[in-house]
Amino acid sequence: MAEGHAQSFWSRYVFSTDHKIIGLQYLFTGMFMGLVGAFLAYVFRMQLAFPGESVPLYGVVTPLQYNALVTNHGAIMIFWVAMPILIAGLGNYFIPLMIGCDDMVFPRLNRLSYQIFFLSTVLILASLFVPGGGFGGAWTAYPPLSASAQYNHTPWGAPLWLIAVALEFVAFLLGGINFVTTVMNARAPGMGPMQIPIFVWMVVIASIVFMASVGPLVAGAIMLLFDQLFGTHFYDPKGGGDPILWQHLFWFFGHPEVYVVLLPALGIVAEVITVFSRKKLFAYKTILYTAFATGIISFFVWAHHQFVAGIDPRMAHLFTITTLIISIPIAEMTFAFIATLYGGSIEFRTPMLWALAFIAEFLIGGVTGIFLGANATDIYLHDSYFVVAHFHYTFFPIAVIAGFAALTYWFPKMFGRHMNETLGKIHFWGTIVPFNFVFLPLFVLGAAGEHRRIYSYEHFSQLFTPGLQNLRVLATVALVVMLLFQFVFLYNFIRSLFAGEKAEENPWKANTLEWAAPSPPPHGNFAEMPIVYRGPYEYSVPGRPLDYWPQHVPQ
Amino acid sequence: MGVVAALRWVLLAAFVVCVKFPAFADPLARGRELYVLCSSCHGEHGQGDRQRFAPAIGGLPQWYVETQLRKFLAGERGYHPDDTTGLQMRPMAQAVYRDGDLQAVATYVASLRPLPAQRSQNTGNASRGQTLYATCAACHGADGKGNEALKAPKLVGQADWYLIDQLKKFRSGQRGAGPGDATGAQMRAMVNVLPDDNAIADVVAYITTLQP
Amino acid sequence: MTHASEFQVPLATRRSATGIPTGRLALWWVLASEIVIFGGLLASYIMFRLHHPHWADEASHTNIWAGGFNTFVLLTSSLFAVLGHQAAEQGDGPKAARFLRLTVLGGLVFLGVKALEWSGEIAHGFTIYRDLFWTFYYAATGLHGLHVLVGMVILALVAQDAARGKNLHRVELIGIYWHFVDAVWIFLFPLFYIAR
Amino acid sequence: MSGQGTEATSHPNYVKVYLALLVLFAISVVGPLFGHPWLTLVTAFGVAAVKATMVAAYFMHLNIERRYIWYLLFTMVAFMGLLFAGVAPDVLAQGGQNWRHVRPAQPAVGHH
Amino acid sequence: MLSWLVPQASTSARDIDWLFALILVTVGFWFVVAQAALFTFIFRFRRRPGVAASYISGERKEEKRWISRPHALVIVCDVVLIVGALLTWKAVKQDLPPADERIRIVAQQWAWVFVHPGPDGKLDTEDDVRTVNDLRLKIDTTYHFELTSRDVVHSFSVPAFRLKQDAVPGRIVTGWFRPTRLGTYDIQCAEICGIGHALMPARLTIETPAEHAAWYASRSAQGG
Repeated sequence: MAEGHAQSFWSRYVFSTDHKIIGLQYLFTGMFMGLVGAFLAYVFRMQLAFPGESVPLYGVVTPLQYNALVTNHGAIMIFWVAMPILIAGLGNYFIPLMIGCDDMVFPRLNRLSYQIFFLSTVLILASLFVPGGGFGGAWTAYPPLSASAQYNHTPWGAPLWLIAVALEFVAFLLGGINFVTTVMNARAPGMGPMQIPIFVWMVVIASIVFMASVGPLVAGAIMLLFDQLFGTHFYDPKGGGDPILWQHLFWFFGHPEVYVVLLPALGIVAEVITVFSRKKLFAYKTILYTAFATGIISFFVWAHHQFVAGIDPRMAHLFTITTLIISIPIAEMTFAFIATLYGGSIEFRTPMLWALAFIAEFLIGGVTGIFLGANATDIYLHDSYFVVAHFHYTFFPIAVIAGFAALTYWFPKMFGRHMNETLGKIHFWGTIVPFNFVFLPLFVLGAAGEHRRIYSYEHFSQLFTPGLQNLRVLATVALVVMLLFQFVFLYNFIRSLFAGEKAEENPWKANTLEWAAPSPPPHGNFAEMPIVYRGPYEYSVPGRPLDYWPQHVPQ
Repeated sequence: MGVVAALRWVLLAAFVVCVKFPAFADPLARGRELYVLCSSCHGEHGQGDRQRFAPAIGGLPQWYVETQLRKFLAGERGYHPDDTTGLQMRPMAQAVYRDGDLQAVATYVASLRPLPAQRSQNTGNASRGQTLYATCAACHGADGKGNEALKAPKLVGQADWYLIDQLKKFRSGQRGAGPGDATGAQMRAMVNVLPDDNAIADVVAYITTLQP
Repeated sequence: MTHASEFQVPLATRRSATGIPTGRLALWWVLASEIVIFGGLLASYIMFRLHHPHWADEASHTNIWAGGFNTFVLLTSSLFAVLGHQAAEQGDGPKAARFLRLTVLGGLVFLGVKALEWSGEIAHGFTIYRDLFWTFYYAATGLHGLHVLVGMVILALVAQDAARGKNLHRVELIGIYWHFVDAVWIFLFPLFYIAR
Repeated sequence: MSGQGTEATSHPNYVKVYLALLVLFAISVVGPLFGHPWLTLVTAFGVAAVKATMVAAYFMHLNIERRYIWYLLFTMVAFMGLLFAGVAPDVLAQGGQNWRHVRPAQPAVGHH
Repeated sequence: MLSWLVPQASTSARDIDWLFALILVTVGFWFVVAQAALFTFIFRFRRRPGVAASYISGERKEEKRWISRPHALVIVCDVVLIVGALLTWKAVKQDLPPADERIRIVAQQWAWVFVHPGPDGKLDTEDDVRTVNDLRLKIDTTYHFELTSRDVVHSFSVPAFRLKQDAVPGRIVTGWFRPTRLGTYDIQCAEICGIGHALMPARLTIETPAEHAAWYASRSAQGG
């Protein structure tokens, strides 16, 4: 459409309204922030393994800095890596392609959403370098600690951090409204609700869940900002406020947020395993309904984060029941994914390895969640490294494993070139194996009573034993190894951008509409706007010469 | 754990070569690194911060800073349940508990240039305070510059609110009554010459008139 | 701003698989997210209000006449907004613009009364620091006032377009937003003024 | 004209709706003046709910909008009810099983 | 199973360890089954020349059974775990057995202040003993504790008791424990509370009644 007339670099890549450019902007910002978050993890893991030593490339880690490191690692990895890559980046790039239209319904709103997100990125990075240092009250920002510089000693870091998070929410609210409206209204002719690829469904459900849950926290953040900047007492009992209120507002958002990032990751896995096992997705409708069920139940479980936070013990019963119930739809979805492999013809390309690894690793994260959802065991495990290990076994598969699955799967579409398969496999094994050595020890440490956000265990005689310290060293060494292997990916990614083997339109022989567009898709996406004839997962249909049957191909 | 232990030594050895030596060779450099922790309350230049109840420490003699840190570490200071600020300082001393670190911080603090003290609205009478100060002068010196031989710290240049606060703590037993704190016990005895809050205000008013 | 002038409405914007025009559909989602933002704030307020019985005394110092007058002003401006929509649907851009400008005027009066009310309260010592009730009062009415302000700016822009007969569908959209702001005030008024 | 396919619809008499709203508004102001708590509740909040519904139905045209927009907005309100129900036992209550609200313990050392 | 890593020093530690083992066995079963199925399928259905994939929609009734049957079994397991968790919670956190003694715990940045009832066994009397970061308890005595905070949220955590409870300013939370094993154990703060979060470790000493009385006597001799 807009091809033909000359565009400057700025209007083409920086102020573009094209969903693909905006998607890439989100993607690259997310990947950059991933490096920042990984560096923070490296610094505090080194401090834990070798307490008091000067960390190479950083220096001595003081308790104040340690708090800022873990706080910003958590916030960055969730809000600036998982969200922008999985939802905003891939969602922006692939929703219009997968539903067969030329752009988002509100391209300029889309651009605004990225610009707000970019501003929030700048603010969160700046908050690490202001006088007093970055905010160190944990990503949950419990007041009164987060509400007053008197307590947290970060007069600049805390408000900046909070403003950055709030802006990030605004960006994703705008983006989410755009996604939902686009999918509701702009689908290609013939694409009924049951012909929408699961990934698109998942992003939509995630956006709705995000939208419905984040509101109270936005209100809560305004109240917290009042406390920080004007010294009011919303959360300070000395002025009649209540710190528990923030915890409720935070977790009312915070728990659905887990599913906000989980669902798109599951969608990516669904896309990849069907393509590389040449199988129809097992029980599409069931998967869809379980996703809806998960989204709804996720609003009923939030206080399981607060079992020991001083809430009424009778309420804990209700939240235990709902929390264990939410395991049912997720388990069912996992069964459906495993069942999809049955009778397939599985080809072990790099994206498929990532997708299979997602299922295997996410299972560990899933089953260990039961220990934490059961209120009585949570008394002991709450805020211990068991929790840390548990949610890294969910978030790492979500943000990193599914992220790499998506990047390697869609790379040919996004950049018109293939990534190197050998390097991809080296990177895969170099990430997956150390990953387990990072977090399996943490389960043991957590079960031994080690708590989170403690910069050194030297003052705890039961925890500073040689055996436990060796586990900490093991986790740190594995982390360093894993991080080093990421350079393989970076090299492969950058090299393939310019020198990778050229990719055709549909290299994986996939069904969904994005593969009907040229690689990379031009402005306007499709040479001819597609019309949809069938669902997205018609692989190996009996009686057809080809083992795939794209959505837009008539009989 | 044999492999893990081996890996640990390899990594540690790597540190010793790249990082550790330069820092430890120079306590001032190590102290500067560690001082980041102190600076969030005591300020970048050790000027103190009344909001955080943090006294001015820049330029205090090395021996005094080290002694007080050791007292905090051992629980001779910051032991009393009502001494909120002392209880906040005590864990901070634990953060530099390693040999060498504590001296390094003290060395760095001593190297800082003292800044003019923050003043509060102390309404004490300096001329009455001068009479009372005679007792203090025996150890802290007529000029208030302190005396290392008698373990008496420098008083001039310190913020008046902090001096008042500490004198009150000595009187109530929140400071100086810790087990094994011999110099603190001496000071507790001396505080008896200040019968009430007015006397404390007066003597501190006099101390603030002394020239650094 | 060359990029803005080159902007073309994509095909996606013109599709409507649901039958609801894209702009209106998106607006409903915006309002849905606004409901939870105000909902979170007001739910917190109600809980604190019931927790602290003495807030009833504090609430008796709010100016019920100013609040009541503002309710009247917002209701009236809502009427203008909807009449503007009616005019726009009949294709009468200039008439729609006149109604929208009356709506802006309503917003202006609302904010003016609000400013007088606040300055009176602050002068009498009912500042944001006096009690948590007043913190909530200023936070909630302030957030609402911000929405009024934003609405006025957009109304003015839409009116300018409408006067020239452009983008008439936007008259309905900004109207719906304005009614939502009105509906929020309908709840703020009893919560902070009437209930004592 | 709109290019968005806004279907022309028959408009209700907006002035009548407006007058009804004004009457309700007057009730909501007068009702609480009697000082009965239940009357306040009904007149202030019950009437507010009626007014908001009328604004939504007639001014925002929800009465002729697709049904699921109602459901959408209602779901959001329901989630707020859920939030309230989940939080009130901790924040609204003065105490519960094994816990109670108190004025916080002040630091024993005063500095001012 | 947790007792391999941390000693069990209270009655509730036993209950919680039992629940932990129950969950471990149940989810362990599911974990093994799911991983076994996953890896079996991956191995068995790897691409082989000439073998095409089959077409299974998963929408037919007999196919849906593959997931609806495990689904039903998951629900059964969930019910078992929920019942176990709720009963344990009720015993550990919700219902307080009659107290032999009461103690008060006040958290602050960054120390724990413990108010012991003194030889008379009653709080708020002359002979109360206040300590900083040093908690002394009699073995086989049921204690009720009153927990609060002076400034920010802290969390009182005794791993050997499997006990954790946030100390929230503005509210007093009551709980209980009954020490069953002599020795000294760590007390940690489990909720981030500022710079000194890692530096407020306290010690818990469980003593015989005789030792406990002797400690009280030594405290009053010091005038503490």
